[in-house]
Amino acid sequence: MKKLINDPRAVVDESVEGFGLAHADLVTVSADPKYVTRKDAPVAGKVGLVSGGGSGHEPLHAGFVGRGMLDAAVPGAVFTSPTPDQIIPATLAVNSGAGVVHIVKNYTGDVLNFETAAEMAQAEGVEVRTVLVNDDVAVEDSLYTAGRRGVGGTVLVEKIAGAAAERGDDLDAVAAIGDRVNQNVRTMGVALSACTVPHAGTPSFDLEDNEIEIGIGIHGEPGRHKIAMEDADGITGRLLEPILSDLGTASGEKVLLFVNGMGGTPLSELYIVYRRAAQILAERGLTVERSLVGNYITSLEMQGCSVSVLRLDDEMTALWDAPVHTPALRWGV
Amino acid sequence: MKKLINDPRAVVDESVEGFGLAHADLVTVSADPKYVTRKDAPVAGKVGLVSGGGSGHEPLHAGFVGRGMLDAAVPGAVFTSPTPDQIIPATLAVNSGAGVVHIVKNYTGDVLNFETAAEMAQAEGVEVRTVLVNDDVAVEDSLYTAGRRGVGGTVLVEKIAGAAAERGDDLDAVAAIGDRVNQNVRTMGVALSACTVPHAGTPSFDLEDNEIEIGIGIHGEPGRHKIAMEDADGITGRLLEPILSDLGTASGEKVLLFVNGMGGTPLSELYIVYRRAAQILAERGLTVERSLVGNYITSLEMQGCSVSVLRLDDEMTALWDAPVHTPALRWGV
Amino acid sequence: MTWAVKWLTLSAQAMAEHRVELIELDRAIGDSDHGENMDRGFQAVLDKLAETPPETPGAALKLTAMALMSKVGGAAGPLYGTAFLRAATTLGDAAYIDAAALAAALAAARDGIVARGKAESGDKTMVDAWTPAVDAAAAAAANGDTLAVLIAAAEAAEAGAVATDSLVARKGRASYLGERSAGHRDPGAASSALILRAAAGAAA
Amino acid sequence: MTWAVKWLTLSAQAMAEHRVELIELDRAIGDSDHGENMDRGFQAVLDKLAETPPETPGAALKLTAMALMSKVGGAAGPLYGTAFLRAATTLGDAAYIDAAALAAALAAARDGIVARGKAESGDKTMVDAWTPAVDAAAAAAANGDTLAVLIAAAEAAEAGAVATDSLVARKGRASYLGERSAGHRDPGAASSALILRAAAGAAA
Ligand SMILES: Nc1ncnc2c1ncn2[C@@H]1O[C@H](COP(=O)(O)OP(=O)(O)O)[C@@H](O)[C@H]1O
Ligand SMILES: Nc1ncnc2c1ncn2[C@@H]1O[C@H](COP(=O)(O)OP(=O)(O)O)[C@@H](O)[C@H]1O
Ligand SMILES: [Mg+2]
Ligand SMILES: [Mg+2]
Ligand SMILES: [Mg+2]
Ligand SMILES: [Mg+2]
Repeated sequence: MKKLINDPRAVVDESVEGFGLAHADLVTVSADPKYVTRKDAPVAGKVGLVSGGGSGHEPLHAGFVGRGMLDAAVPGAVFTSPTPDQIIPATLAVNSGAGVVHIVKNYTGDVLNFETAAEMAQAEGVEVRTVLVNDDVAVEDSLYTAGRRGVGGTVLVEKIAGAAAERGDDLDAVAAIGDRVNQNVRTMGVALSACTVPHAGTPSFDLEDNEIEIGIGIHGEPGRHKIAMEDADGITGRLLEPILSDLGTASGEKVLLFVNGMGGTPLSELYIVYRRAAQILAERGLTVERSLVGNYITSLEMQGCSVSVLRLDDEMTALWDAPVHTPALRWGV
Repeated sequence: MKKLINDPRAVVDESVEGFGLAHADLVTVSADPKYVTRKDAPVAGKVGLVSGGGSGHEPLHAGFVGRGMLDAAVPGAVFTSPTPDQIIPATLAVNSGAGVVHIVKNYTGDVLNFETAAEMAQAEGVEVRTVLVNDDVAVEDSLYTAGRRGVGGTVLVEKIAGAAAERGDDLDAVAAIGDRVNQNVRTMGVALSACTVPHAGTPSFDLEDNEIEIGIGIHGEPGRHKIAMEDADGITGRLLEPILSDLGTASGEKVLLFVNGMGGTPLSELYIVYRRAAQILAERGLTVERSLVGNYITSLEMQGCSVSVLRLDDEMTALWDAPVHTPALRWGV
Repeated sequence: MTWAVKWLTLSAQAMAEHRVELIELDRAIGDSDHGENMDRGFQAVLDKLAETPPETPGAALKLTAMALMSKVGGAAGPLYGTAFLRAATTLGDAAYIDAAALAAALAAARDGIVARGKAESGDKTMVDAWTPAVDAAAAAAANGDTLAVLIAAAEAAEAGAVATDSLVARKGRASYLGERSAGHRDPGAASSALILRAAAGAAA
Repeated sequence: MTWAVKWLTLSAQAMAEHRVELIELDRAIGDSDHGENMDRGFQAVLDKLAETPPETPGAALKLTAMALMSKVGGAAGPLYGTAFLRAATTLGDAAYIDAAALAAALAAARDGIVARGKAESGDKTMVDAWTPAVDAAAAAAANGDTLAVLIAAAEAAEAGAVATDSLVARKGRASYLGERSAGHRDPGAASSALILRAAAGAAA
């Protein structure tokens, strides 16, 4: 394992410290308990938005703290959801009285820890709503499983719900738009290589030179199945097919196309995937109204990508376009 | 070699095509000869800025085409400088009559090809100035060598000279501010792993599990020497020491600190490097006025980073802060 | 050292010793963090025990619940936190625990895990270690002492953990693998067996 | 097929055949693209030759210069482009080339490379293949035919390329490696030797 780190157990501490130094104009970092808040939090009258999860997915979530997106991010240990004793103070810190929305990726750990924190914050008088993100079509959804994971769609939920909060929507409205984004987005990922969790020191799964993992999540976990390496166009087809059939898109609809790098794949390759994805969407009669290409929700240095398609309506498009000013996503300001 | 590509020889074509589709609001792509121009080029009365070089460094250069930065980018084959038959039409396309500045990284190939193109564009009546970027302190500078390479500093030259052009500076003034940035910036890089050029198919150099390359460039070339793996703080010290001594910074000066990922290193690790770099600069009495952290000038999927320090003056800071609207760098608009 | 404190101390030792093994189990069907999380959590428990030595077994378990809840994270943190909290509540401020109380505390712990995690037996989770342990403890409590109860629980938990090998996960992160999760031991069941073995060791 | 066209055709074959070898040489002390660039460039030369068959050797070399200049890129593109352009200029529109004219054309090519690249002998570049070749060609031209000139040039270029192995690079990308560049053959010197060998082969 070769990484630009010091003590493997200090990775999150030191990384968040560096992040705070680099973006001191935008964010405030609480070192212990660890969380990051928007510099001007709480914003009077505004619904607070809190997200969080295991570290290792940077820039998610701390990179999305700022005007028009999150009010706070709560980083756990690498690939480990944060604990209530971090989530609660973060929630309190961004509550202006208008209540707080928790954006939670659907993993057992995240759900349980945010659930506990929400209960306790509510006991302290903060109204909390939870938006659960579960956009990963690689996972079969059923009452009898842990359900689908929250992956790429999380970034889109945070941006759009963040814009709704910024324009002054109330607690229920912000939660509702977050849910609406989640209901209209689907994601599927592929890994060409595994990542190595610093404290573990060995790659999170084994792949032969000619194998790839289809249907991976963002925690270095293996996917649904291995297949022999294919070209980018073939892989892109495999990612889009389940997305579109699950989303049930109809010709003429408008979508946002999001090609996300898992951390170790060159941007040039993401554009090759984007190219084919755009072609497929065009063949299906869909109009790509907005797009996003880059490393936004990663899995350490994993090579691979995920593709997300969000069915847009005019309100979502307007909220997507609204100004955002965070370390990792910025426009209109 | 596992990559999200189709035919290795189509990598640049398909990637630039995808880039053009994803950013059709900002750029226009010419497929053959290959170059990318700002959507509204030529901008009346404005000095045109053209840069280019081998592909494989994305988002550089095409990602920096847009308002407040480049007017055109000319991508060559992977790690191969573009040819005059691309550079000339790109230069003509962005010339509004105010002349064109070529921003050229100091590599023999880039210099020769841009030199030829500049001569021929001049023969067609376009005034051309060239800003040569050579900020890499890993390379000994001497009249009897190829001189220092252009690396991380290129991004800063393009941003600041781009802002000068956008505010209406004339040809000589834009070239002069570009030169000034180059004179005040120094960079040093490290690789933890090699990258693989698609048409070559094998890693660009060999490293043992416990070795790193100090003083690498951005073309997968080996560095000045190998050393045994060290922790991030140690490596950061090794990068900053030659930068600061060569730059000859004095306590009390203001700087921009740029920690750049080579493509395959997680953002979290870049922040760990940033943290130590900021500490070192503080120890030297330098004030970090501005910073940039992320993958901006890469070497395919190489793991590693470079650190750049730019000595700022008030004008450079103002030009840095000026609005920029490109696919990869955006603020103020 | 009281039994409860000794239990927690031995548990912390077990987590440190088996840290890599638990990471490896989680690497196969999860995200490579279970050993790291449990080790970090139980080190925090040791710190807390040293800081404010508990007066009763119930207090020791409550302190453990709080430490695990705030330091483990992931799925295991809230699940073990709830387990220890429910056990602590069952024990109340009793100074002495008999076999029946112990069996009841273990049952409460298991019920807490099920209440939080909604897993059923056979879902390939820590429940598959706890449920056989609770059943064995209840049987042993009918005519045995606390040591017998704890040994029965530990043995049943170990067997339960081994039995997860062939199961297909339906809860937790391993469920994302579907059929591919079979052939691997559940890391939470393995850590549960270690903790219950530590409980027996502390009583011996 | 005229000698010039045959030369260029054999050169293109050589670049295709030795593509991987030239990439490997460049991998060691450069950026792994020389073989790819030269292969791409000479394929473009073949296309051009087929498109507009040149009337004279000079026209063939001029067309080659343009194709290489616009398709090779990197350092080698402009350097080879200039070399072929200068050689073409020297040959003018002569239909027939004698030994002296050939030696003069090779010298002009070498001078073009030096004018563009500013490298001296011993800098570990393609100049270290061309300069011995030019010298040997001049000597052979004094009392030999064109074949003798080309064979002398090819042999000297090959020896010159081999002799770059021990040199420390002072120009081009390999110079960034400093002392570490010694022990490897310069890729541009190797491709130059191949091209000059093709010239001899075309005359045989
Ligand atoms: N719903 C659940 N009910 C009971 N136990 C569960 C449940 N989900 C996960 N677990 C247990 O948690 C263990 C994983 O813990 P850990 O690796 O620390 O958390 P995470 O899965 O969040 O990384 C699993 O091995 C399993 O025993
Ligand atoms: N200044 C120079 N003068 C002469 N030849 C040079 C010079 N610089 C580089 N070369 C030649 O170019 C070759 C490299 O070509 P190539 O790999 O195609 O370009 P690049 O170095 O731009 O990747 C070197 O092996 C060397 O022979
Ligand atoms: Mg986890
Ligand atoms: Mg090159
Ligand atoms: Mg885990
Ligand atoms: Mg090269």
